[in-house]
Amino acid sequence: MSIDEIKELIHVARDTGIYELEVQQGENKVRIRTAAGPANPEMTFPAAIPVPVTTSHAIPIQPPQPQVTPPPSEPSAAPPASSPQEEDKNIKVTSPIVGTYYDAPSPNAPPFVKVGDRIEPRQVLCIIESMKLMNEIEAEVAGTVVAKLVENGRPVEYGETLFLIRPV
Amino acid sequence: MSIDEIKELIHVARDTGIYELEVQQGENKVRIRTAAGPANPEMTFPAAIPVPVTTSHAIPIQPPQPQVTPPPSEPSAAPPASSPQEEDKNIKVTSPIVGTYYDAPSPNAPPFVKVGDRIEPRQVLCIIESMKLMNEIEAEVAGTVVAKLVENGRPVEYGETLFLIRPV
Amino acid sequence: MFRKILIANRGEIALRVICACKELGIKTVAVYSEADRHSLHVRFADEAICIGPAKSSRSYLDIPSVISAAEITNVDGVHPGYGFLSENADFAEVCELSGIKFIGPKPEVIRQMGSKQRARTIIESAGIPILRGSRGVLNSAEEALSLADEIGYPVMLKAAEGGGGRGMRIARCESELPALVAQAQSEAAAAFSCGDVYLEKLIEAPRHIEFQFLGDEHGDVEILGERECSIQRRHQKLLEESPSPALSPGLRARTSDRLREAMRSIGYTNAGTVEFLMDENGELYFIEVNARIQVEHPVTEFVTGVDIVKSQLRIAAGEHLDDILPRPISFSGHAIECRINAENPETFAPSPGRITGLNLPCGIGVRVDTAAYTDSVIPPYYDSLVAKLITHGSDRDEAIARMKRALDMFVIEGIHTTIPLHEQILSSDAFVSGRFDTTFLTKLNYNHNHNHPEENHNSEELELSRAAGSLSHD
Amino acid sequence: MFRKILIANRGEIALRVICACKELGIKTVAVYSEADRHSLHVRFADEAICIGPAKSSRSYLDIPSVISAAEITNVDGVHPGYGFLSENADFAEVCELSGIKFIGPKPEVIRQMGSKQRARTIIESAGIPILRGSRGVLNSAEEALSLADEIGYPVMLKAAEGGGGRGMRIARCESELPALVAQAQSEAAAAFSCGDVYLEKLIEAPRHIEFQFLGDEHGDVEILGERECSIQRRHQKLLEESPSPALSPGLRARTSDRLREAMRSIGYTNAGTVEFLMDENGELYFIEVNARIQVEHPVTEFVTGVDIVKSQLRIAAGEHLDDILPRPISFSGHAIECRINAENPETFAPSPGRITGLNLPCGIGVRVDTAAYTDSVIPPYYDSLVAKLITHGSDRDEAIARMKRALDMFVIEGIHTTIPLHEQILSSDAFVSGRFDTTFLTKLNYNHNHNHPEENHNSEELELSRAAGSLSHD
Repeated sequence: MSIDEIKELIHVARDTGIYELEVQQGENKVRIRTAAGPANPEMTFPAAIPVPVTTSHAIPIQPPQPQVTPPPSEPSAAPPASSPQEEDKNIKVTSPIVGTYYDAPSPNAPPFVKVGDRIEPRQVLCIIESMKLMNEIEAEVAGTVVAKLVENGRPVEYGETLFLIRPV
Repeated sequence: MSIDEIKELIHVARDTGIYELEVQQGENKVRIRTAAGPANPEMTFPAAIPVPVTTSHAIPIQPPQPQVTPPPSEPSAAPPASSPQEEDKNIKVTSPIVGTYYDAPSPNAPPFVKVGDRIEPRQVLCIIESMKLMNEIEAEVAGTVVAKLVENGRPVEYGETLFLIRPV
Repeated sequence: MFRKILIANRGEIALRVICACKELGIKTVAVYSEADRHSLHVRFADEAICIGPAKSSRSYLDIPSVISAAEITNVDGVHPGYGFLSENADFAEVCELSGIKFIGPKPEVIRQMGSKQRARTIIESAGIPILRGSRGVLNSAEEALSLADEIGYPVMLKAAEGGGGRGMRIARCESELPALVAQAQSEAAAAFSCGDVYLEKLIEAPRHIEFQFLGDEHGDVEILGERECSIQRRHQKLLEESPSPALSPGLRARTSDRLREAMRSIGYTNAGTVEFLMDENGELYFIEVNARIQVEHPVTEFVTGVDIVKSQLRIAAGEHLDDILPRPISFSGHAIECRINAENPETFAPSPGRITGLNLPCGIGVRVDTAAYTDSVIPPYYDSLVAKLITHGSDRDEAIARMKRALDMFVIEGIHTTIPLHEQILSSDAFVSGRFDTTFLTKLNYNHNHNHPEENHNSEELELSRAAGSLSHD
Repeated sequence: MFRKILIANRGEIALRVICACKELGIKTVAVYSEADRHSLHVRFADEAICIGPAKSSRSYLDIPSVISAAEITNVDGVHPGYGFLSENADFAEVCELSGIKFIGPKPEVIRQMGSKQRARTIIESAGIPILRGSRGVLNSAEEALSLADEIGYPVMLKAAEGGGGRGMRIARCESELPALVAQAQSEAAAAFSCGDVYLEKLIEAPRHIEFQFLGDEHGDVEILGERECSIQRRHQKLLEESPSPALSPGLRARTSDRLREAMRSIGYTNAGTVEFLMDENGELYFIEVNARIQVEHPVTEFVTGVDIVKSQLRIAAGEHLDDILPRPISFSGHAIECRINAENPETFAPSPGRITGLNLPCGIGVRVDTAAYTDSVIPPYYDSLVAKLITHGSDRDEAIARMKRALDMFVIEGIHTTIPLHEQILSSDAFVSGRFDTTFLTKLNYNHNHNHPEENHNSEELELSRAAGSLSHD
């Protein structure tokens, strides 16, 4: 890596406000720490075990892609693969409560929505059961269902992402 | 990496205000930490108390300018004030043992050397008394005494800087 | 024994319960708000569930969220810690209805103890002195005058529904009482939508002393000695110790015997604390019962060797005290706890933020209960407790010396803490001599900050904060 | 009492002495090598002096540098810790000549204890069994044969000047003994420039048990019970506990009584440890005396409540044991220490480096002695001890459960440590049952790593390391 390249990295590191940058190319290594300090709380100590620990390290109830930001680049259940640019526009629907996720009004009924469905505001997307109460979760925007992230019957925690919606 | 390249990195590091830069190229490695320290130097631990703690935080035996790198810009006892460029060329004479510093062979004798004196290799600069033994400290190079950093009769620790010598 | 429990709390007490569960082979479920995602209780529990946003009313205090979390993780018990839902009888009831064991007293006992008047009646009937005062709400100024005449001035007027000093007045003589009753009633009405006030004898400079006890589910109760909690600031305990330097062996034994009977008679189960004021003659007067584990339980653990939190779990699992405790309890040495809060030590302003550097004191006779680590964040949403530092020594002098060296080696950078305040307390003659009361800290602050006049120089507030030592909330 | 002492050590033990001094109001001077500039003992001492470069022979082991540092800081005592100069009689002598109190036994006692033959003679005359063997150096193979015939095979040949397995041979029968004597002699001559060997009865799978004692400067000696130290790897203790699961109360009392007499008779002052091997019949055989504080002293402190390091200082200041100790010593519960080393837990290769993340376990019954902090560096120049984790419980089961949860909550990132190894040890049936000996770890390793054949599967080395449990250097 040339000095000019290193200089460029330093400037980028500073301007983006990141805390630490480490680049290794074979035997060569560059590490830059900015004055900012750890801007990203996930980079330090308990971070060692960051997302996995805090939300899923031993949690049987954990969904496949918990707390992902930005959204997973290719949700397994999403046929209309979207480019990164498109994904940025997707809206996450998260669970407002702790409970059990159901994607249909009853065990034998068809699901409220399927991937690819066009949805309207206030349309019911799923039910979260909490303390024997069935709470309907409604869409807030019009759009298309890009991904369903939780399996039917699985527990979800507060703030967990349930759907990705591409708004229209 | 050439000295010029390293100097350039140092300047970039300082000017961009980053905290730390580490560059490794094969066996060679450069690490730069800016004086600023991480954001607020007094807030980190134990870097908080780096030089001060380890050598002088409560040490009555401490000399006025311990372990200084680079050398103090204007040693109080140094009439031939030197520019920063000149200072870089100065050589530090450090104490090889723990003991008490004496600048003369006996209480009433004149000092071995004075600031401004021209000295030769193997010339005695001072005595460090350790366990009742008088250890003569000799010059290793020819040059001029730029600064005497320890008062007569004061204790010194291992590695403490005693003299600055401008070599010829 | 439990298979898996949910811990409905955060911070050091959640971690404390996790420790006890690990030692007993019980799996744990942590719940956390979005602000606590990187907390150690989340890391060290076997499972962790986010139950809501930072605001505790929508997370740690939200009963449906906590119960849902318990249901989806299929736990067989819930430990409430202290604060939050720990003394919420409704929560305990919902737990039982959901088939989840609440690790604490029965809901009806929590409810009884939550009503000061009912608790007073129970305790009084066991032969324990209570502060003399009105049997209930004052009906008129005339009633107040005749009562005050009977029990003697000064007396204290308190809002029946209140707390925190609102609706409180001190009357020192007959002439000022009627006006103060009116003031207290209107202030209480404005603050709590209920103008009811009652009257109590005022102890001017009390000590605050509390007794720890455990009751099993088979009618057995044991008293684990007392704690001295007089070092407070604005009803907030800062430093506790056991034993109390002020309690005679005779009074300790007599009070313990009566408390054992009282708690047995009401069917109290699990851990609890009975709080007293001590007057200048060394007499104890009952104030209230705290139906939960207390912040300061470690000082009792240090002097008795009893693991109180493990005892809570074993009691809730149906074990007998005889199998849990060494009987009789043996007391050894002296223990002190300093609460290290994220606060400015002079102004007591909260100091939340990131801990940028941390060195926990270690070594002989030192215990630290904390959820802090380097780079952890003390959020602004919850209480300011960062760590409890507890020391034990063969006597009070050694416990003090050990606490001083532990404070000296406790480094917390990035936030303000009460460490310097504790250093002042431990070096003061009054503390070292053991002769102090709940006014101690006001005087200490005054002495050290008399160049910086503070709001607590307001004389009325001073008196109230002094007299209200009784109201310390844990 | 001392006004100011110098601590001629580093790491956790230097910090341990600083703690004791702070509690006694004694000022401290730390000495440090250039590698330890940012160490906590430097930070927490009142003064600190750099005495040399990283290499310990030029810093911590360099008597003139240490004495000079003591002189220029004007201390009145020196605490040597363990290792380094702690059992160097010359150093102790120079201290006394310089008018500085050496906090340890008198130089002549250190010298006596350093000579195994002299120590054996003293101990034997007090009625304590020693391992049977030659009275000194073997003069001929014939002498070896007749001695082995008398005490029974197997026997062990050891280099008089040696250590670390060099010059050691095990003879199982008469026919192989003469050749092994010759081998041992020539190996010893090559390794130590001295071909002297001696012969001892071999205990095949001994337990390693040691007694802690204190002696004051007025002829009084007290025994503080024993420690079980059989969990070792290559003569390196890894886990210690007190009391030993193998010692009967009768043998404990008998051995204590005789040791008290023996140490009194030689005028032993300050702290010391007597090491024994226990054979399969539960009999104890003396090996050696360690004339200093030991790494594992905290387990004794936990079960007796005695602060051994403070006792050392008070003894050296001339106090009487009667004023220092509760008599009789009362023992309570069970304590275990795990040495957390910077080592690969499988290969035991050292793992120096920077600690990038650290969470110390906290809470009830847990003690940590460490000089580590987040971002501290374990240098490659000294021993690999990072922390001592000690737990106490009301019985052995509780101490084990507590240790397991503490290990679980002990996070050290950036270097390898022995934490996973300790977790294996504590979960093994042999350990939990209490039925184990110094071969324990060899077997444990074998079981867990039999896919990864290691050098210690060499059968001769195995036997030597097993038999040489006796030689553990602290």
